[in-house]
Amino acid sequence: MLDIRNATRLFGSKAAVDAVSFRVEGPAFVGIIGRSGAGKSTLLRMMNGLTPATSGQILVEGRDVAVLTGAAAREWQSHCAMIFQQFNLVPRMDVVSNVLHGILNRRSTLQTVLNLWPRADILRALAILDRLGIAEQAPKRAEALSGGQQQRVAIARALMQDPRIILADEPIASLDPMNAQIVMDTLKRINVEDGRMVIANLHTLDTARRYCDRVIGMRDGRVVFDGLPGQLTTGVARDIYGADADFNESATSTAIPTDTSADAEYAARMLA
Amino acid sequence: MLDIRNATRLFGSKAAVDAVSFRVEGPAFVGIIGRSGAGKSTLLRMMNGLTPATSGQILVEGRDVAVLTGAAAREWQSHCAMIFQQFNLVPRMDVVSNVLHGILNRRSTLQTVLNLWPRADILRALAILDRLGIAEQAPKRAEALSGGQQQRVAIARALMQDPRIILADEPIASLDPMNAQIVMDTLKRINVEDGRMVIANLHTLDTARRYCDRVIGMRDGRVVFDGLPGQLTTGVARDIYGADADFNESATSTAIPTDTSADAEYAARMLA
Amino acid sequence: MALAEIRDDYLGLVRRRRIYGGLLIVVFVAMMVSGFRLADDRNAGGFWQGLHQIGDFSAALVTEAAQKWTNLPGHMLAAVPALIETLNIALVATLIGCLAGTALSLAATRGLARWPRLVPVARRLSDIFRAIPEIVIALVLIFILGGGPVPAVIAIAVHTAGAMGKLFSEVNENVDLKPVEGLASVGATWSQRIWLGVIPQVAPNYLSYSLLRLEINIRASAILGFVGAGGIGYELRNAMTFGQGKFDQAAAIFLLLFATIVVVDQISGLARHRLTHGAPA
Amino acid sequence: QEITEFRIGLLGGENAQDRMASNECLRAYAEEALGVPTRLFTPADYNGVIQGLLGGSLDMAWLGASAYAAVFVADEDAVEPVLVKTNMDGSYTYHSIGFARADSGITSLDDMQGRSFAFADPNSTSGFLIPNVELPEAGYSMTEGEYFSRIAFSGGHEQSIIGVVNGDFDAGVTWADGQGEWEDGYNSGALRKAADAGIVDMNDIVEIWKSSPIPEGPVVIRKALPDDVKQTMIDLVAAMHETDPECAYGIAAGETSGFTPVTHEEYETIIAIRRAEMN
Amino acid sequence: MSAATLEARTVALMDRKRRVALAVPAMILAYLIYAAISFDLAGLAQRARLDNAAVLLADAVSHKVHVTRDNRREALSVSVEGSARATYPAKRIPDWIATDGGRTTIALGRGHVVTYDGPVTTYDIPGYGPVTLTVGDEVTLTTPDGITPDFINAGPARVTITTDAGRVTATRARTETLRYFWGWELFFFDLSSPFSGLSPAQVLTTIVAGPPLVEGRSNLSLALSEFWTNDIWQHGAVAWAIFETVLMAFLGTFGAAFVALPLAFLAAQNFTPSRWLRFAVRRVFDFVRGVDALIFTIILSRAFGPGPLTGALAILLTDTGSFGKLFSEALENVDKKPIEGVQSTGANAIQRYRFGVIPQVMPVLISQVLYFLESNTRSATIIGAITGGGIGLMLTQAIQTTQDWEKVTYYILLIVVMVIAMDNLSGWLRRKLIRGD
Ligand SMILES: Nc1ncnc2c1ncn2[C@@H]1O[C@H](COP(=O)(O)OP(=O)(O)OP(=O)(O)O)[C@@H](O)[C@H]1O
Ligand SMILES: Nc1ncnc2c1ncn2[C@@H]1O[C@H](COP(=O)(O)OP(=O)(O)OP(=O)(O)O)[C@@H](O)[C@H]1O
Ligand SMILES: [Mg+2]
Ligand SMILES: [Mg+2]
Repeated sequence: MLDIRNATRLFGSKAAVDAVSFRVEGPAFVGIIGRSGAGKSTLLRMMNGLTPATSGQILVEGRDVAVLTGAAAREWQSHCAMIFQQFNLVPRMDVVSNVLHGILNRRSTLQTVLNLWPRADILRALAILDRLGIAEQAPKRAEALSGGQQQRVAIARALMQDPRIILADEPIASLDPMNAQIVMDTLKRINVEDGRMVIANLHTLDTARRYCDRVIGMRDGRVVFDGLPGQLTTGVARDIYGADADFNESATSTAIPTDTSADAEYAARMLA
Repeated sequence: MLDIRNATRLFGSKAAVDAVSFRVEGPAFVGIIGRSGAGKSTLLRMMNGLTPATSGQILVEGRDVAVLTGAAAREWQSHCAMIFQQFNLVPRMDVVSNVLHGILNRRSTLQTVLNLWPRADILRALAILDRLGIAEQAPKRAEALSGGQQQRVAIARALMQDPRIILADEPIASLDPMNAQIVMDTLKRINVEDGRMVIANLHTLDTARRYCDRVIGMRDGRVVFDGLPGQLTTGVARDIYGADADFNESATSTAIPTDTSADAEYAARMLA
Repeated sequence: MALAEIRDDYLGLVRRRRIYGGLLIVVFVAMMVSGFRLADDRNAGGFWQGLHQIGDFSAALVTEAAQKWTNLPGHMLAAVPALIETLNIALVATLIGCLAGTALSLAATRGLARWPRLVPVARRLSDIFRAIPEIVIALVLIFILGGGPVPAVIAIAVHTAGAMGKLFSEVNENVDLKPVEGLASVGATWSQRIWLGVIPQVAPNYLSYSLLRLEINIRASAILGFVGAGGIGYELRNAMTFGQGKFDQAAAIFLLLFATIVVVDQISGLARHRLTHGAPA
Repeated sequence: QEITEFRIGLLGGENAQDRMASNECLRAYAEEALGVPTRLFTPADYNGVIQGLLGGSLDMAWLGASAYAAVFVADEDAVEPVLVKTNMDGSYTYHSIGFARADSGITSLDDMQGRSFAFADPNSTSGFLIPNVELPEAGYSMTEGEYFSRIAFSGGHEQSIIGVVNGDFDAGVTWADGQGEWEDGYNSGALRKAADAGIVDMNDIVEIWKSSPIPEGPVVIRKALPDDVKQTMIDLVAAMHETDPECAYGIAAGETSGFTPVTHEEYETIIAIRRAEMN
Repeated sequence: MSAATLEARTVALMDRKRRVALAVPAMILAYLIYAAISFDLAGLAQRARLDNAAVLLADAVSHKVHVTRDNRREALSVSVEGSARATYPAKRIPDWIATDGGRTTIALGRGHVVTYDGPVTTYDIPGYGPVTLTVGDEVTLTTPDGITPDFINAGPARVTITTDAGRVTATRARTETLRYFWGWELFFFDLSSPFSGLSPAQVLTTIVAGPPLVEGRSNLSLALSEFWTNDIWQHGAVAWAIFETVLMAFLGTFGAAFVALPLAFLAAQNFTPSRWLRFAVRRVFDFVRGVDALIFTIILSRAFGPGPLTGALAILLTDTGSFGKLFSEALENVDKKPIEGVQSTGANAIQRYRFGVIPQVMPVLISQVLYFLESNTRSATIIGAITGGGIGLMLTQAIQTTQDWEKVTYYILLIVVMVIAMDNLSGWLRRKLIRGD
């Protein structure tokens, strides 16, 4: 379904993403890990089209989406939802409007600019909010919500797009552990219940291990690991993060306290 | 040397300072304590002349400074330095200029307004700054300094006045414990080495106990305690602060951590 | 650093500062004095010779207006249509100018521009629009379009577009780009990104500046009337330059115009206060 | 008393710098004759010169008849008229000329019912004051909406001509000496200038009205000046046609047969008309 | 909240937003339509003289040479733009005009030739044929086909032929042929200059290597002074006019700042306890601000006559109001602490203001003053147009005489450059004075 071949992006002479290739079949939950600057965000932005690729192909069901421009690129974006670390909602607009933004591409510019949303769209947005448990917040301004609620609005916007792929760029990095879990659980549920492919950049190993079907490790723009979560040993992690021997993953953990014991156990087993 | 007799200040019908009388002989370090609104600041401001007294006398070497106006009042102010909680420096001017403001009253208006300070004055200002350990900051703008440094600049300005009395209105209330100690130590040194009278409003008992030769307690504009620091028992403190039985002085303490043990011991002994 | 060193450094600093400061003051005072003397010299009447007559014109005007005070309400009423025309000129010009200024500012802000290569062009364009005095455009347009309100509207609108283009683009520079990127990720068009992602953020600032501009433009449209572009300024000028005999009319028109300006200033001041500080609870 | 400086105000429908240039010779002669620095000023309109004369900051100027009346009405003791420009035939009058577009079908004021009409400037004699009095006397009301649909000030003679040619107004008034040929725009006046400049083709406009003769505006001089100064300047300008014809041409902005003395009495009619205009 | 109420409330909310989204543009549109009607836009479109615009645009970048025959005196003159001061001396008539006794041949280019032969003027128009104008008691027109085409405006006493190549006008008094050329003629040197008629390269070689044209004077200084005193473009006078405009802005702005600063203290709540005094001073500010500078120019010209001083004083008065308001607002925002600090050392009032207040408000003040300096340069252009001084007067007069569009263009360019330069200068000063100490 998704086939990335030698995707490369240069910034100046530096390669942010360097000949990345991998294939994903079916509705997998793929986690991408790697330290800061490894190229995770750029890769996701290339898939969505926010950052054009310098070279290489991103094939979705056989069509190269990396070469699209203009209306065709926007049409692809409308099928490829993106969730950001900082939520990237329109803060001064209400929650429903923010969710409706998911289908901007499918309604006429004039209609959307004049706020002439069809009733059916509004009801669908409400239904999605309800499913994510934040229907009560519908009339509030996005900026009035907590971080976790805002991220769920962002997910609702993504669902509104009815996307084939959901890209999530560190979706829980700005959240407290409590909210982080809710958001990750939501993403997982969508992945499982709706059968949508989710690709998430994550910066904590424990999250990757708990939620992903497959983990890709990046370092300096290249894929240095590609395997099952279970194959993610400390040695591999050290390799990915370029850390030395006193690497301690708990320093970067965002797991909520009640879960730490389970995690610690898991970590102990893995690091043994 | 200083003899305050029935000093009273009304704001409307309310007496902020109510028939306060006390005498200070020689270069004592006097602390004034009392809760917020007790009239401490007003009393100090009356001594300096920033707030005129409604009635009563403030005799300094036999002369009543409370009745002075115009040039005579300003002449008195030039001998009675004031240090403020918020430093009250001119933020956009350099440190030396701020120190030189101490002798505004003794130089001609034209000369000062044009910033034409004599070389000797500048050298004296630099020497004072050096004594307080902040000569390095001389050319910087006051606003570029840390709180503790700014307060030392304010003390330097006070010393520049070559004052008979230094009034300090909560000089360490805006400072962190580290800086607070430096500033109090400086004031104490001036008091001891130069033999200048220092009257300081303090809002913490431990500071009063450590630095003062004599402590005056005020409540609702009246003097309710006047004695040695050692006489400042918990009961007396409760009285001054109008606190009930669960008064806990550590809540207001600004002592720096390394000193707490000594203080706690002292407090324990006193409260026993 | 040793104290001696600090001392020398600081004394050097003081010396330099005195020299520069002294020089600056001397140069500035010299410029003011010689400028004044030059202007005085180039003027037909001298400043000192004319000073005692400074109130003559106003005195003549006030005296006549006071004598014929009964005429004032009539003159005021007669000037109301012209006043409405002036207000319309200002309002239309502000509207068009601010809309054009919005477009210019969006084209001139890096990161928001539809065509990033044209950013410098848009900037220079708004500089030039801002630099051309309204009177220039108005006079040229009067030649082509004939007298009346339209040349004034265009002249003021062009200047407003330039001024707002600059002010608005300063506002745009501080825009939070996250929502814009969020909208871009769902495939929104440029207009959708700007309308939904940028405009809501900048609207209060834009409105506040536009109101301030409206005040300025009412004055400007009255002035353009002075050079024949219609409105109340034109009536005022005709009455004032006729001189003795129509001063009552001049006073009436002036009072009307002045009152309008004060009222608009007050209203817009209140509205701007609400925009920047929020509505009173 | 002594004067330290002599200041001449210049008016007219010419570029300020051109005005300065054409009068530079006068300035030089005056400086020589008076022995004090002499300077020229070119305010933008009548009002600037009027205020300058009233306030005493200008010593001499060549005014329109109406502008002189305005000064006189405001302050009888400010200035006195001394000289006036004469036409080639020795007369010193000119006319206010009403004109319209040739293709409008308007040939006289009778065709102007319900049409728009333009004055020049409120201080202009020919462009406002005279027509504003003579037209009502001839039965054409000058109240807007009664006979003419709209009555406006175009701002100046050039603007009136352009306005009529452009169709902003159906007719306007301006000045001409009334000598020579219509197709040239007469010998001198605003029409001649406009035709020469190519702004208007005289074939495109027709004359629809002509006023009775109007006295040329006087050269005025400030009354408070010392008599010898006044006399020096009067003699200088009066003799200019003999001593330096080229300079005289520049000062008068065209062919004349010189300047001739004039007195206040010549302008009493105009002043009366102007007084009648006052509210 | 039940799902149904939530749904209803949300739909209602979206409805409300929709109404606002539609109503605001609709209101604006309605207002603009009303304005268009009240401004008579339709009538204006008919009245608009686009040919005037074309004349203006063409004239802005070109000039014309008049070849005039005075039919009464039978004399020929050739001048640029018909200006008496730009008339070619008989010996230096351009080579596209050939005179031979009573006969003059004027080549207009592209085969168009006009011949003056006594009272008969022949215009040979390629592709149409010769047109003859005979000046007698009337002007008689003869065309090849006997019909008067559109490009000829013929009356009994005046005929004008307008073609792409030029224009010929004949009346009883004179016959005139106009030929158009690109560019601004005589921009550097007028016809009386020894440099006139030389190509730029020739001028350069003359300046660099040529023998002195005037004894005892270098060619460079001669060229500069000839340029400066160019009779047609009057560069010297123009430069002086620009200087005068900037001078008005400079004196007005800074003068106003000096007057307004002490008065602003009287209008500031924290420096003037008397409410009545404050109220009075504020109303004075409002008044001088509300009376525009233009009205002040009229009022002041009684006292001071025309000239730059009057303009400067008018700006000064208006801006005293603006600055008074802005400064007093800045003063009301000052921090009291430094003032009290200085006061506690025995400083007198002047010292308190100098050290406690001025350093705090200075950045705001300088920034406002410089901002106004730039905008006043623009205002000074307009004020000059009224009070008689500066580049504004030159510009408005050039526009009102509707002849010299190339000069209008030149002045507009100069004004734009001047304002942009002042803008940059004030920006530079703001950065220098506020950021650096
Ligand atoms: N300028 C003033 N006008 C009116 N009331 C005042 C003024 N200054 C002080 N007061 C009142 O006088 C009383 C004493 O105030 P003062 O500032 O002297 O107390 P304080 O002991 O210094 O308190 P704090 O610890 O808060 O500084 C308070 O009730 C205060 O409200
Ligand atoms: N950013 C700003 N800071 C301060 N004042 C401003 C600002 N923007 C506009 N103003 C106001 O603008 C007015 C000056 O307007 P201005 O003189 O500009 O009119 P103008 O000359 O017609 O236009 P401007 O100079 O913008 O182009 C002042 O009254 C000032 O208060
Ligand atoms: Mg990232
Ligand atoms: Mg206090």
